[in-house]
Amino acid sequence: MAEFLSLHDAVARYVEDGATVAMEGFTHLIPFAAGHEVIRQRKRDLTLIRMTPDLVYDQLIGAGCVKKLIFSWGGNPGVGSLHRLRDAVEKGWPHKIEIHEHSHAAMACAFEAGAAGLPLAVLRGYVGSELPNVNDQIKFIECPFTGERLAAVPSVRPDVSIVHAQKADRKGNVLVEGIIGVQKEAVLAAKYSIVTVEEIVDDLMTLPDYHPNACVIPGWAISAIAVAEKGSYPSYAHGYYPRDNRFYKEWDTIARDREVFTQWLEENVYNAGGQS
Amino acid sequence: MAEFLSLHDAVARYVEDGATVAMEGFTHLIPFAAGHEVIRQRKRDLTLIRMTPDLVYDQLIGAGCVKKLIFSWGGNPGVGSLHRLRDAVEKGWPHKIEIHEHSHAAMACAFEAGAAGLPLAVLRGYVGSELPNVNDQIKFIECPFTGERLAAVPSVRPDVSIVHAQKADRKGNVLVEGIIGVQKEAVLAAKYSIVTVEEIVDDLMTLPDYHPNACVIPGWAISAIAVAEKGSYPSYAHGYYPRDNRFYKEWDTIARDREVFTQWLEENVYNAGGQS
Amino acid sequence: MSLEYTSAEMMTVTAARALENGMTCFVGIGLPSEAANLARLTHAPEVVLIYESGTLQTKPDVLPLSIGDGELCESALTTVSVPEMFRYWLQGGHISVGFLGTAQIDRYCNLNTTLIGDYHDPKVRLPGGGGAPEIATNAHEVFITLKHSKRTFVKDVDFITTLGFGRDGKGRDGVPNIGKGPTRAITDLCVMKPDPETKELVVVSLHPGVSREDVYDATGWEIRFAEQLESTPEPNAHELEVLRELKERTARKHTGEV
Amino acid sequence: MSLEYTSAEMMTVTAARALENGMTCFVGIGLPSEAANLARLTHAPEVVLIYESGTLQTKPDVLPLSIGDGELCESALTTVSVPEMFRYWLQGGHISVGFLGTAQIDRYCNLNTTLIGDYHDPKVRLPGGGGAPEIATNAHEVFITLKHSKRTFVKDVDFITTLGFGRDGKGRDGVPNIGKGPTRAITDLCVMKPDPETKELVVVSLHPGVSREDVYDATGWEIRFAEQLESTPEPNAHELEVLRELKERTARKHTGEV
Repeated sequence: MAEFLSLHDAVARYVEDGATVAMEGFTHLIPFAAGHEVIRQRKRDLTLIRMTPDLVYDQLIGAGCVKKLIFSWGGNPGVGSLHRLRDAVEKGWPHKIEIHEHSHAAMACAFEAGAAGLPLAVLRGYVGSELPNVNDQIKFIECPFTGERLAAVPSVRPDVSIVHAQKADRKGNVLVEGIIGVQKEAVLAAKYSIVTVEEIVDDLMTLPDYHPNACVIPGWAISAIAVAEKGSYPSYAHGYYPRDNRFYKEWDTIARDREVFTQWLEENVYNAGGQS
Repeated sequence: MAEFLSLHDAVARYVEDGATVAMEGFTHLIPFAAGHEVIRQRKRDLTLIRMTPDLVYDQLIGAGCVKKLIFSWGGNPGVGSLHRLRDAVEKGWPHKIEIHEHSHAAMACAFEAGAAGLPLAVLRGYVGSELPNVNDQIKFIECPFTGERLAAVPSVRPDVSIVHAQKADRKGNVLVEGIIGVQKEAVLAAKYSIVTVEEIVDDLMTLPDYHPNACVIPGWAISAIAVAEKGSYPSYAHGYYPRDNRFYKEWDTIARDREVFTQWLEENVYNAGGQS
Repeated sequence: MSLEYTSAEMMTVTAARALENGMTCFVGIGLPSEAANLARLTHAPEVVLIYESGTLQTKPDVLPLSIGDGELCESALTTVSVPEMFRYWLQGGHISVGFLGTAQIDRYCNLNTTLIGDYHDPKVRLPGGGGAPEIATNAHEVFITLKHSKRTFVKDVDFITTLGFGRDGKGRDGVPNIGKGPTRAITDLCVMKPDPETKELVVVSLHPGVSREDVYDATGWEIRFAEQLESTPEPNAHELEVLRELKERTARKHTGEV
Repeated sequence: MSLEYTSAEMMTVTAARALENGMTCFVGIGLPSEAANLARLTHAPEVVLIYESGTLQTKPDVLPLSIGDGELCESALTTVSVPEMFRYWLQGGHISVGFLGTAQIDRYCNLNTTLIGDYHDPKVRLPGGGGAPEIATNAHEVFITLKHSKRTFVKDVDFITTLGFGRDGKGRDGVPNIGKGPTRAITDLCVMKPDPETKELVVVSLHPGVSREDVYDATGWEIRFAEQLESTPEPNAHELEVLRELKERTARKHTGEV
């Protein structure tokens, strides 16, 4: 049953050094507040999973929290590179990181399989791609009915998943709306889960626009809920605030330079308090 | 792109003798009107797929339309047996039918895999069950990552799927609400699809309670749409009319006796007109 | 104070008491559904009821006739697709207890809902497996409830639709990622649990007024009794009142009187 | 009447014209998205645009910066989960054309968005595959659009992230359930199509004012020209107006001026 904790306490309790952590949200609802809390608590040796590392993992990598990255598209969407990710991969700053690289389809299927309690995902994928040459986590199986060769990847089963959502109610049930990405899958695939939310409402089911097939994660499938207003900024929360595309562009300048980045991190993360 | 047809014309065009047909709707939104149209048009040698054959397939079987049945639970929910199904299996009336029997989990996964364009579904299933002894469509594979033994079944890929839904708009986009079952999967897995609807509205997106994550099947993924008011009666349509549980109970008496059934069929299907 | 109650009521109340607040219960239609809803309306208001139609955390006011009555969806926290229900919620490991009925059960708790006789020439064709085969292996544990008779309690089921502990009691041994299986069977006569070693069903508790002979005569094999044989606690007035009201509301609804 | 336009505009308009009304297009971000939306706003109002963020049949008023901008969801028919997008809609065979950009392309239309140099010691680490590897094989066909230069058009890509026709042009031969692959590549200089036999890219149309030499000098191999070399039709005034307005609206939005 979901426990209501401060973001500080939720991260302190569930994110251990060396853990495998998935912070999800496909462009939308990226859990930036939680990512910053992980940086502030100086977690180390994390294996991070995320389809699109985005700025949040660029920051975690630059801050030295990351040992390994499992991902499928590591750019700054519409802008260019993730310079902290590149610096770690190309030059080993602040230290070398290991990467396991997939396609989106494979990662999406791997999250789905993780939520479905399966050890593997099967897909029509990777045909002719050289990714299987450099990622030993991509194998091929034969369909026992048709003989067709199909790709297989291990399912995603993180120690902890962290997602951001619009609303939780007092029983811990969480509503996700808009671009829902792989958030439900991330939560269900993980051993523990932290959901940060924009706000707590009394009861989701009495909301005026509640929908019988809404994307809702019940409280009993979540470990901890923490309120984090604007918790996905500079990403966005459908119905709350828009994506700050300008900041995404500015990030290119900030992240390009180690010192500018370090200073940004100091001012905007380490010394930005957080909640306790 | 979905074409708006009468139910008569949709069935005449897409349901051929000998075809593999899935009529879905999990208890809710069962396409009875379409099933009756198939009976009226005296289609023969159909391979019918449905998780819960329910009354609609009991009627099709009794009417002699069916050669083979692929299913996972063949009862009258909460009432007892499907007597026409039993009579065909036990006594070969009106003729013997072949059955391929699965569990719900396997069928649900097989529909999902069909929609996903895969030849097989993989699940943690059938452990210790004797169903694999009597259904050669159930096999086992080994996970290449963990060595775990997993069940595999062929995906469902019908020639035609028929489902009922609440609304279509003028572009053929279909809204399904409430218990959505495997309806979207059935439509997407099939070569052709017929969707019967309670009503046509101008534009789904301008409905006052439209939801960004509503279960909507776009018109370009559907072959034909036919209006069939109360098209799922005695099953129900969330927001339109309730399930006639009394009729489900009465069906036990009607279906128990070949003559009573035949007469019911005559009065309520063959001579009930249909639309043209 | 002695209350009047039927053996069917005794069965339902006992089955209901097996559920605890906060459990997530995958509910079979019929007796399991009656017991699960009684639990929710009495001692376990926070028990989470899940039906295979996709209705998550539902709180029906009347008992559904089918597994997918409108009532289930209308009172649910949310309703997901049937593939999601079986993949994410059941197979994903989120169900603490699967609550099942059956047509036949044997001494190793295997369930038969497929047929009586030979598969290829059945005497009686039953509805089939439905959700049960995977509920029984993917839920953390399984409760079973059915009426006790020689016809239902047989030494060996004609067909194992759904695994209890296999033909030899060892059907779950060494299988990875499998639930504990049946942990109790509740009938109108008694409560049984599998022997921790052999997995054979053993009577652990007799309902008030039921003798060992009654159970023995209604069971198709030489059933054993626990050394510490208990007496099942009687239903209390509140449970009976809530159950009777629930059944009355249900009957009115399903005959179309409401 | 002669219109003023840039080579970038020529590229976008030509790419847009490749899309037909009613096609379902899986849209990559950047140039493909610009072209696809121009098509929708001009000759192909019923082209169905699908972005991998789960937004089905979306009609954004401004170009999204990211693949998951709010605009995409707000103007979509519906938004599905990302696993559903890749499983049901792409892999399920419902996409007529995948519209892709790339960092590197070679003579057999293979795409590299992974890295320059050696995988284990990259000179430049690029963003990676994203949706492209499966878009390229599961969509019925693929259009590619990118700027023409010796840096982008190389004889052999450093890494095949996404299959065109493989290292030898035979990468799709005998593979079941695979799309036709790239059927055209549109740049700021010309339009290319794979040779029906060898699958090597051949210039089929030169944009106005572009010479064979221009293309030759901007291509990292000895590119061939079709016998019937055509001249790409110029953009018309309406296309240019709609494109410029779209880009202006987009710029205003993404700099936060709106």
